[in-house]
Amino acid sequence: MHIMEGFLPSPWWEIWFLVSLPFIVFGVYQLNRLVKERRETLPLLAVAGAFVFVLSSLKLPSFTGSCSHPTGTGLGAVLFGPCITGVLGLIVLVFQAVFLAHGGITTLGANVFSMGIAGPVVAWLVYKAGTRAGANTYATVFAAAALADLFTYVVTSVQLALAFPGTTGFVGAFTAFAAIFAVTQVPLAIIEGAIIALVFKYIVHL
Amino acid sequence: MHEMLEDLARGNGLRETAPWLKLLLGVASILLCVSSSGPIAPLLVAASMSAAILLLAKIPARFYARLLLIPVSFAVMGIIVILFVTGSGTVLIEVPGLPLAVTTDGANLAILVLARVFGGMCSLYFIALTTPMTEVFDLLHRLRVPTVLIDLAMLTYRFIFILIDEAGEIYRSQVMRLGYGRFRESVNSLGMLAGALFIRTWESGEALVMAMDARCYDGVLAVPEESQTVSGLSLALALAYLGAVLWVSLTTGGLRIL
Amino acid sequence: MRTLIETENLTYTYPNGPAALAGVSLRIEAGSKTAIVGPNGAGKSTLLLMFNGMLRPDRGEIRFAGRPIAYDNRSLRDLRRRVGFVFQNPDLQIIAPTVEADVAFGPLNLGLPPDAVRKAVRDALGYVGLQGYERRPPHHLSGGEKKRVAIAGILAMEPDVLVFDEPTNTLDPASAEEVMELLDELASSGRTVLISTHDVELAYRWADSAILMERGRILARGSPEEVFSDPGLLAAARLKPPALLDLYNELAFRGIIDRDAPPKSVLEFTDRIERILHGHIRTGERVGDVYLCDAERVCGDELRRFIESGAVEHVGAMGTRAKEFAGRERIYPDYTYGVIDRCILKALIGEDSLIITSGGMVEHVKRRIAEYSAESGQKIPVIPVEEHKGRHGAIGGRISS
Amino acid sequence: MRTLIETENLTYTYPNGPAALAGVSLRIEAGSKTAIVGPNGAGKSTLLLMFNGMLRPDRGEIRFAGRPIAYDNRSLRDLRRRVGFVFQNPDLQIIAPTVEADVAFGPLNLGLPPDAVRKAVRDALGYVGLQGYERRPPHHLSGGEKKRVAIAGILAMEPDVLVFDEPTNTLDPASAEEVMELLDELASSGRTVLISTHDVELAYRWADSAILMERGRILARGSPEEVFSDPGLLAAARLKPPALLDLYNELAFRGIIDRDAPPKSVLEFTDRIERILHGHIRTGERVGDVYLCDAERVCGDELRRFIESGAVEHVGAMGTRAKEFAGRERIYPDYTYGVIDRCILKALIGEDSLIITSGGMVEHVKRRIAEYSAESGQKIPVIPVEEHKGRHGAIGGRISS
Repeated sequence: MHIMEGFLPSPWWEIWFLVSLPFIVFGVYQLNRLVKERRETLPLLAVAGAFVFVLSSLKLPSFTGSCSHPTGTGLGAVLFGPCITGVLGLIVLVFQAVFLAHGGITTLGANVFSMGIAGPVVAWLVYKAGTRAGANTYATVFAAAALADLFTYVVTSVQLALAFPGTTGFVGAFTAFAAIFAVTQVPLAIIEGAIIALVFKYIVHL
Repeated sequence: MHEMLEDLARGNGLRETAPWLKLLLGVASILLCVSSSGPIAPLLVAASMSAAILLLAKIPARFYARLLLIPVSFAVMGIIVILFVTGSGTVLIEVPGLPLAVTTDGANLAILVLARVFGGMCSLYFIALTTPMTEVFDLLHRLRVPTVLIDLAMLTYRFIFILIDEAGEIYRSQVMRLGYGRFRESVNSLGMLAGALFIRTWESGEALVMAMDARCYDGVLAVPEESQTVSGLSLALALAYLGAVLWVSLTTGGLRIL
Repeated sequence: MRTLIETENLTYTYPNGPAALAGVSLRIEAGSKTAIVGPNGAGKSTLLLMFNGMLRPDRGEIRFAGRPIAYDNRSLRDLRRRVGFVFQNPDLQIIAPTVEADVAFGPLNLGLPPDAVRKAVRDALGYVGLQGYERRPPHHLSGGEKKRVAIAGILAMEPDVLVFDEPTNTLDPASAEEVMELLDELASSGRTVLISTHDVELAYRWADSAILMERGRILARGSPEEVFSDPGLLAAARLKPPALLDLYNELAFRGIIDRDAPPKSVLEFTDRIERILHGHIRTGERVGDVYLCDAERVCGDELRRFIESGAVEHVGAMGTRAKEFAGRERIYPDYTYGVIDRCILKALIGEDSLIITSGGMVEHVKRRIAEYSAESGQKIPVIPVEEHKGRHGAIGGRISS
Repeated sequence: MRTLIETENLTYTYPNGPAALAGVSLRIEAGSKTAIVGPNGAGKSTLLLMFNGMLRPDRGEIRFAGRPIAYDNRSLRDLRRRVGFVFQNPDLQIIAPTVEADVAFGPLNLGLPPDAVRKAVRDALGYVGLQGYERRPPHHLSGGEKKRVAIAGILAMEPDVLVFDEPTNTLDPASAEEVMELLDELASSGRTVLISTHDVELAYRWADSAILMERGRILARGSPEEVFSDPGLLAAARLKPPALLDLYNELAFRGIIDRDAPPKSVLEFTDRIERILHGHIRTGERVGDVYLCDAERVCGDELRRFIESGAVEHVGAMGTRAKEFAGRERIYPDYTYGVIDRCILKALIGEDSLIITSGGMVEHVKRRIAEYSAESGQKIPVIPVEEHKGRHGAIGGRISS
């Protein structure tokens, strides 16, 4: 769920840039080190980024939304760690803004935080917890993908509610944003969880 | 499957203008929109950016009209919430039976946010439709963005176009075999597509590593070079325009429609 | 013949590209083998994608079986079931993790019951000669095998029309011949087969109707002999004439050979030159025999013994099933394509050969050799090889004809 | 000739696959044009990947310029600079977002200073005829253009050896001819060129040395005439003989033509048959002229006027630069490949033609036609077309020869 250009007023868009910045800076630092050690990381990360972009620009059946990033990047988080994945999320979000008009430039900070950092971290945690608990792999993957999606949408609702608390205050505004976007985002999260589980099954099959 | 704004940017009427000037104009307009406290300045930006896109960059009007529809669903849902959570001011409309009402404050804020989104999106389209991404890489390089970030972005850029073609082809072949019929089959088809694409991605990655090795990769990627010279006149015009918008923004900041 | 597909003045332009089709009108007859020939970018694929409604023309009309194509979901599904499309790159068409699952994709989407799906998969894999490949991941197959899986995936939906975009691209000659032979079998079973290609040689040998395209227009259409005989036309389409046709044209320019029907094969060409030199087809002391056997009616062991005894000098296998039979019985054919012509050529120089084939193609071989014998005045004996139960060494009991 | 690459008993097995190479020993001479020919899966690509150290043999040794290949990073970089590798699929070889940045990739990584990189890029793009493409993104190019970008990217590193894996696969005939012509130009400038292919026709026309592979082994090596004349050998490698060679073999079997050197081109074949029939090459009332011009020394406008005046019936363009010149000057050549042979064929039937070429190829044309004249006994006049400044209509002032 991309927040579009112009939607977040000052100072909120600046704040979200500042929140995302340390993750990205640390990610770039880690990336630099990793690429120096193993040069083949760069091309592999690049194709992973392209995959996330293409996956997220596919239209899901019956809904006007699109597959969001947390699951694609969640996979990246398992492979490369959450901070490098944040860098990947940043690049993909910039391309989405200028190629497909999804998202925007001032809202990049907020979107990077919700889709490039918060979501993947949840995916990563759920996946780790699931495998450690010895749960069914597909169920774990489904849960990781769906929860990451849901968490992204919750974070986005928080971001919107903070920017537009109205007269009802943060809690009221959050409830309102969360409720209205739930119409598209909750089914989307479930479908995406199912699809990612299918993909996982597909890959394991080979 | 998707029309990429990038493809139109290649043939636009402002292709030869220095990318940094276009980016300066676009980004500054966005900032003016978001920081404007009244709706007039963002609407002025929307109008002038649209004019530049249609008249100077010569983007087909029908295509541009369709672009303007992309943000509508998000904007509508967001605006509805803003309308109802902002409760102060005179009540304009009441929803019978529910504690929901639209007040003047809510309506004014909604109009302001809509204007900002409209102005911001038009400015974003201006950047996207006049400046191919390849020209931005050069600018990022000059702005001392870390090389590893630019390298990663350039490689990702290249492979987006390869994978999107492949995804389109796989999608077509599934449709021809009657995939995406009912809901259940749609989810199944999409899962297969994503899985097949993942395998293709993995193979592309391995091939890319090999291609780079075969060409003596030693950690350097070339950044496409772009001409960066700008005539004094166009720079002056751009600055004059931004100044005018700023003036409008400051003088109309307190203005309220309702 | 009945017209199956008809287009009228189709135009199409991709978003912000030049015109891909600029007024294309054509007719495809039911049961024909049509080749659409042109260089890359001529609009061949764009045109093919319109035949099953994947692209909708900007202007113009497409009629399928007399009725204009409708673009509602239901009509499109029906059309796509009837017009099967095989892509150029099988890697992007085969998407399921196993061969079986991939071939089942279409039938499942058609909503067939599980038993019918299983049967459709088994039949389709049998047709393309890939029994036993069910559980394999498509990933590890060779290019030719992948192509056949892609074809099986389409066949499983039992379409009336089969459309192939560049069927032999990237395949090596043996795999390409196998695929073309499969296309021949499909056509001979009554289906309408359509291919696009930039390989004039292939179109010339295979098609009974050719359409030459360039820059979104049709430059010529008609029989391959008509269309490809004009070097100017081929040059305009940035294509190369087939080597034999090229040689024929040059010989005709020099007045060495009469300009009438250009020879389609090495056999015809050799005969033409021999006639010019000697007035008739000469042979050695004797004409060789052509033994003919039906792979479905013969015992592999006996056939192998027959071949190993040295009774014939050359062995040819025709058709997917015959080749599969040969592979199973460890018989290694010398010829796997152009088999009849090869064996006639050998007979004319006094050498004996054996053709292994199956089903309706047995009669086809007899007919073709009889025709040749009548035309050339050189009677070539065709000796059916059948199994005589109970008698030993029965195969190859020479029957004078 | 000096041996440049030598392998001894190479074996290689992919992880959990059958043996890809099973003892390959060969020698590649410096400056040769070698074709490694075999079906898909014969081990061609595996072998090629060893020449620049991308794969390391399980057993056996590869020597480059007399020294065994070392596999430390430094030696590998040096080897890969000297042995350029052009992959089959240009999409997977082109790395950067624009043509210019991609061609600069090699030189930059070699550590050249910026000016040298710029010069290398300009030269390489000029060589493959893609000036003006610098800023284009690769995904907007045609298949043939992508291939040429991939080649430019390798040329920019100035390698001594160029290795091409299936150079014409998926290209249409015109693009394929352009690429093969480029390979010819590269070889004539002294580089060693190696290709792998399953197209015997192509290898037969192009190579001066052929290596036939199947199942990881070398079946035969030698001149293309030797290697491809044996139908049994080609059948063993599951390949098709070139159509002309096939026809030649059949004519020889029938005793119509002498079995000595098989003809390599339509021209040679036509002459051979004419000699059999008439004892010598006949021509019409007169022999046509071949006008010859150097694209770098002639003014496009005058040349176009000369052609439009109808002074010649056919125009051929040879080489990347000549074709680029023709495109720029809106001259549409009838022949873009096999140009010399075509023009000789036309001269023999009394028609005049013009060859546009450039650089060292001007002399090559003269030599080739003189050779043909000497062999055939038919003198074909070659008339240089040069620009005479100041005089009007100077081009085409007929010079009797």
